[in-house]
Amino acid sequence: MERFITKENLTRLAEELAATHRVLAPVATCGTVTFRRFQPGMALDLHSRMAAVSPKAATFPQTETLLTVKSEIPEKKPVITETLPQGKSVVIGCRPCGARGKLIFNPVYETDTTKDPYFILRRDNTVFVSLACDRPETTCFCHSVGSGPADPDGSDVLLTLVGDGYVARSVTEAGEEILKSALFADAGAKGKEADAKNEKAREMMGEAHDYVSAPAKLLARFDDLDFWAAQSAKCISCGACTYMCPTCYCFNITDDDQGLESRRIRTWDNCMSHTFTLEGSGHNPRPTKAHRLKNRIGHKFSYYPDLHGGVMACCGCGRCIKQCPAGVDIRQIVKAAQEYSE
Amino acid sequence: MSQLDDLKNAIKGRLGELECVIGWEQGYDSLHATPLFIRSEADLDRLIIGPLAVHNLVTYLTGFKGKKVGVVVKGCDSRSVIQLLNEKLINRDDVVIFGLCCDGVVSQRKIRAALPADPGFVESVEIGASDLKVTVAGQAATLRLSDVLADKCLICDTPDAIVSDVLIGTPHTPAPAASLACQDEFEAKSDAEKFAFWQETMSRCIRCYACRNACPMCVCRDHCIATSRDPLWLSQDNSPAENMMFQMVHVSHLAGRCTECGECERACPVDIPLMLLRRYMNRQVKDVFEMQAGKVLDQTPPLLTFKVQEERINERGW
Amino acid sequence: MPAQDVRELRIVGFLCNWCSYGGADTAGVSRFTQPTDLRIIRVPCSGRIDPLFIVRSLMNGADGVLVSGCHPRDCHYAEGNFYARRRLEMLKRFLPITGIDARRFEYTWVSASEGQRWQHVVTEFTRRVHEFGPAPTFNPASEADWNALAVQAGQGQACPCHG
Amino acid sequence: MNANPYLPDMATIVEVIQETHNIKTFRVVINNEERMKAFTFRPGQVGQLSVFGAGESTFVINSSPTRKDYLQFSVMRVGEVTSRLHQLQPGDQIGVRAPLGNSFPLEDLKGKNIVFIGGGIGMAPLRTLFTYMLDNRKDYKDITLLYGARSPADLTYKAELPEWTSRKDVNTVLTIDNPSDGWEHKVGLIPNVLLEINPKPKNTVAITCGPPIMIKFTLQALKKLGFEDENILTTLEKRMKCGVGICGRCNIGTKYVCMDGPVFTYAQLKELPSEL
Repeated sequence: MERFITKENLTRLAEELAATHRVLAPVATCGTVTFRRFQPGMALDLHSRMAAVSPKAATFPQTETLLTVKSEIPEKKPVITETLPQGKSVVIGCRPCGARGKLIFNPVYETDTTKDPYFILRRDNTVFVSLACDRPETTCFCHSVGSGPADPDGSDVLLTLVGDGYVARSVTEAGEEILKSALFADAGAKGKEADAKNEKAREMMGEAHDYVSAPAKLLARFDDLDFWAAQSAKCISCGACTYMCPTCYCFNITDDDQGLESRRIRTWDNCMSHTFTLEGSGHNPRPTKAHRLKNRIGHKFSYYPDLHGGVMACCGCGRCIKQCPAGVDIRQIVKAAQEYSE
Repeated sequence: MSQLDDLKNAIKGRLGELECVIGWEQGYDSLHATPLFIRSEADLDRLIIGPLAVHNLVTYLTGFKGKKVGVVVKGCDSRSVIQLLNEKLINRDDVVIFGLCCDGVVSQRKIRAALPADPGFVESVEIGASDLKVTVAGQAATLRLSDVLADKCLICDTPDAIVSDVLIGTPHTPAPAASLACQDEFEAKSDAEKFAFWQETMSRCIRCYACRNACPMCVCRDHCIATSRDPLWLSQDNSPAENMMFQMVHVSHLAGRCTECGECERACPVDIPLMLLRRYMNRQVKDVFEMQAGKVLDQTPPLLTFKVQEERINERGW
Repeated sequence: MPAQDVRELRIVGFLCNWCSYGGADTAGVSRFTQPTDLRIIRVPCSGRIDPLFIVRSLMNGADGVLVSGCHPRDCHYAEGNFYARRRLEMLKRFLPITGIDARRFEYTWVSASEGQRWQHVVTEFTRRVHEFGPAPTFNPASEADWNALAVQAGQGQACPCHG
Repeated sequence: MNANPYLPDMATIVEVIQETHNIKTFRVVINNEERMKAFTFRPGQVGQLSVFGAGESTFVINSSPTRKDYLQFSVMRVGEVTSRLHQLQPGDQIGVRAPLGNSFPLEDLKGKNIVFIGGGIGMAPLRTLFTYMLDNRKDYKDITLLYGARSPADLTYKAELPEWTSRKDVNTVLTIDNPSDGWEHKVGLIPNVLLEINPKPKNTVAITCGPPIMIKFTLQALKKLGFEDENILTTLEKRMKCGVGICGRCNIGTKYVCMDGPVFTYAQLKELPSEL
C-alpha cells in the first residue's frame, strides 16, 4: 500500500497511536536526539540528526526484568514470577538501519531449540515506521553490509520525505494496518518522486566496500596480538559503540536485591568491558582491550557471518564511529585485516 | 617555520628513544581528529594540531606503564600530566612532554548547532586563523572560531603547557572570562529545578562509561567500583537513580583531582552536561583548600592530607 | 519525632564506635528523650565513612543522613576524623548542584560523655528533616511521573547547560 | 528446561558436604516431583544454580545419570554467587536451570580403555562420567583414574576415595604436589605421574579436566605418550550468563562453550582460535 502523510499529520498519528501503544520517537533535548516515550504535546525531531542511540531498546530494552522473586517469611520459600513484556509498541522515525538491527537478533534469539520469549514478544508486538535517508553521512556504510538508505527489511512502513510530508509504503501487514488511518491521503504522483529520491540517495553512497573476504581474513589475524594492539591503541575500552549499536545483542543477567524481593534483570552488556568475560577464579580470557576489540570486530564480521549465512552483524549505521570518543573506525580495522599481508 | 613543523622536528629528534609519541591525525572526516600513535617518521606526516585536536591524550599515559612514551599536550592537558605526576601514577622519566601553546579547541556540539545541516554531511573544512569554513550538505558556512570554542577554552588560564620538555609556539597572555554563563545560570536554579533537571538528564544516560574511560584521572580502569558486584555500589539497572549515582561516584573520586579537561562531557554520546557537576565541585575545592588540581607540581591532593586547624571549614557548632 | 505524632522518616546515622556511638549510648542510659527516626550504623571511625555511603543512602530513599564522630583532635586513631572532615565538607558543599537539599545531610562531633549533646543533635536534626518532609525519589515513582519526565525531555534543542 | 529458558526450577538442597576448606558439594532435588522424575541428562552437561538476590552461576552436574535421587554440584567459593551458595543449609531453596550444554560421547567410549586425569576441582566433571562407568562397568575395558590435588586436604570426594582406590576393576592413582605426613599415595605433579603410569594409547581415550596450567602440561604428556588428538577429551569453563547460546560471552571464535561445549576433543580445540 502506498499513501501520503503530511509532517503535521505524522505528529497527529503519533498522538493517536500513543493512546493504545507505547510510542518511541526521536526527540531533541540538550542538543541531542534520542528515542523517547512519545507523549501528546511533544515535538518529533525526525530530521535534525540521526538519533544518537539506535531504536533497539524497543525490542531489546536496556533493562528487562526477566522474573521477580518474592521470599515468604518464615518458610523462606521463594515464589518466582515470570514477567513477560505486555502491550504493543510503535517506533516512529527511525532510520532503515535502526529497524534492520533486530533482524540480526533473529537467528540467535529464535532457533529450533531455544526461543527467547522476551525478545520475540517485543519484536512481534512492535511496528517500525522508518524514514528513508536522503543523503549519507560520512560514517554511513549501510550499502556495504547488504542494505541501503531506503532498505525496507526490518521496517513495517517506510517513509520517504517528499515536499511537506512523506510518501508512506507498507512493508508488512502490520504496516498496512497503520496506513489505514484517516490521517493518510492518496499519494498520487508523489510515489514516483519518492522513488527518484531514494535512488538518488543510493547513488550518493558511492561504491560499496566488499566485506566478503572479511570473515576469513579476520580469523587469520586471530593470534596476531600486535595487529590488534595497534588497531586498539586509541580505543578507551568504554561501551559507547556497543550500547548505541542496533545489532549488538549481548547481555548480562544480574539479580537486584531489595530485601525480601529481588528482580532478575537482563541488561545490555558490553564486550569491551573487562568484566564481560572475567571468571570467578580471576582468570580472564580477554584481559586487554586488544583482545576485546578483536572479539567485538570478529563477532560482527567473522563469527556471526560464518554461523549465519554470510550476513554481517552490522547494519552500517556508523554510530560506533561517529560517537566514539576516540574516533575508532570499525571500517578501517576490518579493511586493515582484509588488506593485511605478511 | 610553523608550529606544526617545529613540533614534527622536536618529535623526530626524540622518537628513537620512545615507544611512541601520542598526537592527533585527521579522523573519519575533515571535521574530526583522532589520536595518532607515532611509531615511525612516516607516521609523522599524518600529525595535525589545531582547533580540531580536541582529545586529551594524557588519558593514554597510564596504559604505557614501564614504557617510555611521548605525548603532545595543550595547556589544559598538561594539568592532567601534573596531577598524574603528583599522585605518582606516572613516572616523569618515562614521559617526554611536547607542550603546545594552544589557541583553543572547538566544541563539536557548538559546531553542530551553528551549521546549517548536520555535521555528518560535512564535505570540506578549511581552518583559518580566526574562522572555520565548512561545507556541509552542499551549503557553505563560515564559523567564527571564537563562537565555537569549547567552554573550557573560554575560562582557560593555562593555554600554554605548564609542564613540558619542549614547548612549541608563542606563549600567550591569557584573558579568561571569570565564569561561564551556562554554569551561573544553572547554579541559580532552585533545588527542585536542579533535581528535575538531573532526573530527566540521567534518564537518557546509557551508562556506557565513556565519561569514565575518557577521563585522564580515572586510573582504576578495569577495576572501577562501578562494575564490582562485591561490594555492590551500583545495580546494572539503567535507572536515572543508578546513573546519577555513578556520576556521584565519579565526582567524588575526582574531588581535588579533576583538572577540568572536559573529556567526560565531550565523550558523552548523549550530550549530558557533566561539567556542570565537575566545575561546581572544583570551585568548592578551590574555595576551601585554595588550590586547583594540576596547576602546581609536587602538590598533595587535598583529600589525601589535612590540617589540624582548617581555616575554611566551619566546625558546625551545634 | 515520637512515632505517634507523625509518620516516622528514614534518617540514617553513621556513628563512630569510640565517641558518638558511646555518646548515643550515654544518652540512652541517661534516659534522655530522643526522636526515633534515626537508624544508626556503627563504623569504626568517621574516617571509615566514604562520602558515597551518604550519597547512596540519599539515593536509596533516606530522608536525612547524620554523621557523627569524635571531636577533631580526639580521634581514637589520631587523625581519622581530620580526613573525614575534609571529605564530608566537600560532600556537603557539593550536594546543592545535584538538587538534593544539602540540609538533609549533616555532620557533627559528639564525644562518648556528651549524652546531652547527642540528645540535642539528634533532636535538632530530626526536627529539621521533618520540616522538609519525605525526600523526593530520584527515580520517578509512577508511570505518570515517567511520562512527565518524557514531556520535560521534549523541550527541544535549546539548552542553556553546555556548549 | 522450561519453555522460557531463563526460568529456573525451584529446588531444595537436601545435603551439603564440606569437601575442602573452600569446596562444598550440594545435593539438590527439584521441588516439582514430576519434573524431578523426568529429569534426564548426560554426563558432562552443566546447570545454572540461582541464589536469588545474588545471581546465577554455572556448575557441572557431577552426579551420575544412573543415580537419580538428587542432582549433585560441587562449588568452589570464589565470588558473589558461590559465597552465598556456601552459606546455604539443607532445606534452603535455590533455582536450577539444567541440563545445559553438550556431553561426553558415551557411545564412542564403549569398549575403550579410559584414562581419567583430574586436577583439583577439575575432578567434578570427571566424577559424573567415572561413576556412570562404574555403574555400567561391563561396557568399558580398563579404567584408570589419576586424581591429583595440591595437598591431601584439597582432595574432594574423600568419602568415595576409599571405594575408588579399593575397587579391583579400576586403577585409581592419587597424587599430591608435595610430600605430606601420613600420605600413602603418590607425590608429584599430575603430568609427571601420568608419564610414570604410562597408559598405552591403543584403543584408549584420555579425559582430563583441571586448572589451565595443568591441562597444558597434561596435553603435552599425553602427546608424548602417543595419544591421538581425537582421543583426548577435556571440558572447558567460561563465564556464562544465559547458558543457551544467546548472551554472547562464552564464545571462542564461532564456538559457544555453553552450546558447543563444554566437552571438546583436543582435535576440536586445536581447530579453535586460542582464547582459553
